Amino acid sequence: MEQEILLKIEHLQKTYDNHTVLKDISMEIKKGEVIVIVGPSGCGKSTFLRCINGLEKINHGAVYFKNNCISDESLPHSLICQQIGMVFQSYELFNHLTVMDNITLAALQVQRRKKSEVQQTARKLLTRIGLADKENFYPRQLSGGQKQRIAMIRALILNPEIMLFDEVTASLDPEMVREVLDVIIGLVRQGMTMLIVTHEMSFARAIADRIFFFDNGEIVEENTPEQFFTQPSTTRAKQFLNSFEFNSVK
Amino acid sequence: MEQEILLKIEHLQKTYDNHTVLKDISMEIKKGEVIVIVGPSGCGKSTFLRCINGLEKINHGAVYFKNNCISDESLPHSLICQQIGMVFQSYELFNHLTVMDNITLAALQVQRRKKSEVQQTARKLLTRIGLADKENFYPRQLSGGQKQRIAMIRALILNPEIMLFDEVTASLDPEMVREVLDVIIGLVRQGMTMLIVTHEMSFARAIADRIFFFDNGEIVEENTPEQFFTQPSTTRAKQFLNSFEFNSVK
Amino acid sequence: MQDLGIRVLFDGENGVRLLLGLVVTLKLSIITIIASCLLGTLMGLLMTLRNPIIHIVTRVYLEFIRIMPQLVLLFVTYFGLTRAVGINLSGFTAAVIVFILWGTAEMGDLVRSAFISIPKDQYESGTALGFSKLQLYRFIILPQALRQIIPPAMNLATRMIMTTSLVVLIGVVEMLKTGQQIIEANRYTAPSAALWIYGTIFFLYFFSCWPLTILAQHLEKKWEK
Amino acid sequence: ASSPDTSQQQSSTSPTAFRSLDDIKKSGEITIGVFSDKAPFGYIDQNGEYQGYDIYYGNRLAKDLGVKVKYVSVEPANRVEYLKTGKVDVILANFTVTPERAEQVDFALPYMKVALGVVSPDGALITSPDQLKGKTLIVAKGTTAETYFSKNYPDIKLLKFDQYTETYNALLDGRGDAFSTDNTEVLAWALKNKGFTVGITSLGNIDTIAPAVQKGNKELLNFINDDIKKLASENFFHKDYEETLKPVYGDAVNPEDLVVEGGAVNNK
Amino acid sequence: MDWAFMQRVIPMYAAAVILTLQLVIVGIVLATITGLAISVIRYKKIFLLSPLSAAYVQLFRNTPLLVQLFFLYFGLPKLGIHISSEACAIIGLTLLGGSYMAEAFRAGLNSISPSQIESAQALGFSPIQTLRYIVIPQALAVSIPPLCANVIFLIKETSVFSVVALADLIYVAKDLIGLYYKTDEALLLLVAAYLIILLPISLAAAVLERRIRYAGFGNSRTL
Ligand SMILES: Nc1ncnc2c1ncn2[C@@H]1O[C@H](COP(=O)(O)OP(=O)(O)OP(=O)(O)O)[C@@H](O)[C@H]1O
Ligand SMILES: Nc1ncnc2c1ncn2[C@@H]1O[C@H](COP(=O)(O)OP(=O)(O)OP(=O)(O)O)[C@@H](O)[C@H]1O
Ligand SMILES: [Mg+2]
Ligand SMILES: [Mg+2]
Repeated sequence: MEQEILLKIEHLQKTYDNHTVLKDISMEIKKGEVIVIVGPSGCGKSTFLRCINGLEKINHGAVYFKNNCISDESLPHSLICQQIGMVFQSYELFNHLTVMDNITLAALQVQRRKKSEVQQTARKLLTRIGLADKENFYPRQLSGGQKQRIAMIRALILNPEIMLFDEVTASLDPEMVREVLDVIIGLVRQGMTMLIVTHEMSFARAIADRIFFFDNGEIVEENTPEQFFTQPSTTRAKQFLNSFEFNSVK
Repeated sequence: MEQEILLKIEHLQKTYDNHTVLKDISMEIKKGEVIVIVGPSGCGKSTFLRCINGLEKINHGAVYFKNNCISDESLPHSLICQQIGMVFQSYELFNHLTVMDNITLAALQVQRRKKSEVQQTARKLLTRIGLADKENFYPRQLSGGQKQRIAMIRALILNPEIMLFDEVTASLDPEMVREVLDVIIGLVRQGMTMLIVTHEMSFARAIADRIFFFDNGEIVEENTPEQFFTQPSTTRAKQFLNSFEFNSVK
Repeated sequence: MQDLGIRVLFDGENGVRLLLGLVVTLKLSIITIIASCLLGTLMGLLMTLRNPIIHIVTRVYLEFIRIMPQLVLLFVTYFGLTRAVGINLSGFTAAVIVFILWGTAEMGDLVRSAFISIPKDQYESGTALGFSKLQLYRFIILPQALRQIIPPAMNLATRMIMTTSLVVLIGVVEMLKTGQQIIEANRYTAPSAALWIYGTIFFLYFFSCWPLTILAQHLEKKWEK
Repeated sequence: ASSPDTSQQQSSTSPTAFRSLDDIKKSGEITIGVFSDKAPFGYIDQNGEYQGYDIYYGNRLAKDLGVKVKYVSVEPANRVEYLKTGKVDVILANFTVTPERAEQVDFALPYMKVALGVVSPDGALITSPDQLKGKTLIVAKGTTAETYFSKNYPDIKLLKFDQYTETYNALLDGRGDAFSTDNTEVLAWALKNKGFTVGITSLGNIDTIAPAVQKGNKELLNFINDDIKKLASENFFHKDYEETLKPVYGDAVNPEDLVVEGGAVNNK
Repeated sequence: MDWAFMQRVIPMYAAAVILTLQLVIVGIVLATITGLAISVIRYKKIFLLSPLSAAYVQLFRNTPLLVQLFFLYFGLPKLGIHISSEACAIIGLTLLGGSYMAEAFRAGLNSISPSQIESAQALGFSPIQTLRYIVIPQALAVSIPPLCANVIFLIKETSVFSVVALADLIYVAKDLIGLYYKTDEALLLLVAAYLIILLPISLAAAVLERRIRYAGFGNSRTL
């Protein structure tokens, strides 16, 4: 049976001042799919994710979530956000709150769920990412990798149907990258629908169902990971991938 | 003909308080060799480099540069530093100086070279790394990758015989990593002797003559890159390398 | 001589009067500090609105208040304002007005800079989690802004307490004036009273301000990111 | 309030309303500006009570008005302002009558008279104003001494303080060569302070000291004048002297040099 | 407004401005030296001197200059220590200013990250060279905004000098009010005189700060 289409983006266009950052992007994401977006810096990947969850207004086109148009102004933004979780490059935890409060605040205040239930869920999630002992710590007492993992479960606790990850490992020291990516791999195994922007190519190859290569605000290539990494169909993708390869010097 | 031994470390030991960070490390580096050190976080890689160029006092053992013991207290530190260049993870340019002044200050003040000659050399080096137009910029006007490349030529202008690089790409955004590594590749081609700590495995594989794997303050494995990455001889190295691999989840 | 001087401190009601003077000092400080916090917050929020007219008006107000010595403001208000508008101000009221004007300006600037220093990412993460504008400010932005404001606000409070010593020069009877009265009443019998009285006042001020300074330093360290 | 007065008060120099006699009586309290640090004329004792020659009369004035009294501490330099801005109803702060001041306030009949005296250390006694040329004379701001010396002896360097306390301290600490203020005051002070003598005992015209009210406050002025005249019958100000000044001055001062009874000055 | 009167008394104000500036310049120079010494003592954590310096800073940051002056001018002579008005003013300004300047310098020194010093060492700079070429220029840049603020603060504090019988601006204004009852004129000239002194300095400070920020020295953070 064909999987339900969770997210549909149609002819999305985004312009800052006179500079068109996204030009006519269309994409469909089925439930349970893992989509990875790669591309050079400034090609519009972050903007694309921000347009989807409503942080940026779009100029043309539409975004549908379960066949409802969510790029419509009239919709309350908080409704969208509870369906679509997002984690940023800069692990922006709330500095004045403990780990537990960071995780539970939105569930309590936005979703108005019961405190006992939310805290229990939070503890379960913390245990899953191996940070059960940190619930009363403040963000400044944590490493970058720990913060980023907590930012993830802060989004997950709202039970989103789809998660957007924007270069979540880009500001991390190399040895922390793995612990964060492992959390995402766990989500893949659980069948979470995800849209991931990353520069970790071997990671992308391992988890993606489909890879989109963006350049200059356009989808230049859409491919399976296997195809994309071994024989990309466009020269621009080829060039891009080359920059991750080192030819032996010695 | 056997190449001259440039740097020799014998039974180096380093202790902080009661915690022994480096235990009996010995190593010989020949002129023109490129040595890469890899290992998990906290295993003592940075400390090792810092001991070599005298930023940290060592507790036991000795460091010889061209057969002269340089770990001897009596030696003026500035003499060592002119022979051994070092670049850190955090591109620490001097914020109050322009690019040109950053590069030339040590050559003028420490080596007391002629201004015209030093500036000419600086311009040549800037051109080589593609930043000739930036000589009057201040560090805050530059990207991370640009700063790191300038930090490199700031060390190179002193004409060191060996360069130490400590995770020079660790705080960089992915797309800047390549431009910095390319500068190192250029140095490899010129035959510069180098001791490099890095987490970029494919880069390490491409440039190293020998790879040292550190764990817990010890050299656990010394190997050729080919051997090390395809069939490491120790299980600890195997485990370590595994953390860079992703098994396909889909 | 010296023991004569120190005796004055314990003579009759003198010690109590000095403390009552301190009460006036603290009363003036507390009234004006609280009012400045409230009005300053309002002004700070006004300043974050990017309205050019509000911007210019608040800026000129802030700069003028900052440039003028507080003593000059006290003089102008006390003597000048009364004559200009014919309002009969007591020294105390004049002091209250000047200190509130001053405190509001400084506090407003603190509030403004605290709000603009909260990184944009904090607003965005909150929005991405579905918080409404109101919730965002209530749970995320305000608590963080407060942490930034409180230590410098306490330093401002310290400065305001210290500056209340100037009101003696517009005739308000507070600690310093009480001290002068005591010295004067005893000038025949204990000429060295000045040393002891002024010394006592010096330390009374110190112990009124110092705990605040220490607390501010402590909080700053504690909340340092 | 009596209407004629309220219309008259709007003179160009003083826009501030004063309180008429009726207002004061109605409010049940009169506000009097006095010194709080000029013993023995106006000061606060160790129990926090106002005391002194001026206060003694202030209490009586309030009693005769049938109201309570509230004292406000004033400084030499701001006495006129206090009155002009209506912060006090009456000034009883050793206020010497001068033509300049009479332009600003209305003086009632005098209750004291005084000339200037100059006190200096025995070691370098000053006996005539000419000796002060090029030297430093300490004065309190806003006092007759200040006006007198700046007008008549511009060559004398004046060291001015806000408070009497400070002037005496300054003299004791050797910050000036001499100190000048009312002769009674310096005479009394020199008595208690060994090593200092009043070298000039009477300088300038004999000045009178009188209560002052805001310009145009006729009713209150008249009341005070009548009060002072009436008090002559009981020799009130001599009694005042005995109570407040005698203990300090002892025999150094002749009460007749100082006390003015019934507002009638009989110049020597 | 009595313009003729104002013209007549302008020289008095001018003299007061000159006196104020003289005292303040000496005071600020001494305060800066004191502050620099104190901050280096605390930065280097010199035995015994360091806690003493900390106590000094706390003591003088938490007491009003007016009270300090009263104590110096009227209190100390009772102990047999006689100090002239000018000296009192300068000592008061130096002690108070020193404690503020010390904090400003300390902020600057603390803002230099250890890795800057290490980078310099790795390039072969001697400790003195590191201090001269790397630490001090950067620390100064960070310290300049609070230093400017302190200069303005100290000039404003001079308004209390009249209590030790110095003919400063407040003293002149009070004199004119007391002698001639020309309150409006005296106050207007008083405000004008302070504007003339402080406005240019405050504008210059703003320009200086902006230039430093533009050059990218340090991260500007003001109290
Ligand atoms: N608020 C904005 N105003 C104007 N231009 C913007 C704004 N935000 C982004 N841009 C521009 O839009 C383009 C795309 O930015 P975006 O952040 O989406 O790129 P990206 O692909 O995420 O890059 P990176 O890999 O560096 O994160 C860039 O050229 C950027 O300069
Ligand atoms: N100044 C110090 N005082 C005490 N312990 C220190 C100090 N510097 C480093 N260490 C300890 O020495 C050990 C080795 O540190 P080092 O920085 O050399 O590790 P590393 O291999 O470079 O790690 P990374 O990959 O994270 O840079 C760590 O356990 C660290 O905690
Ligand atoms: Mg991006
Ligand atoms: Mg390291």
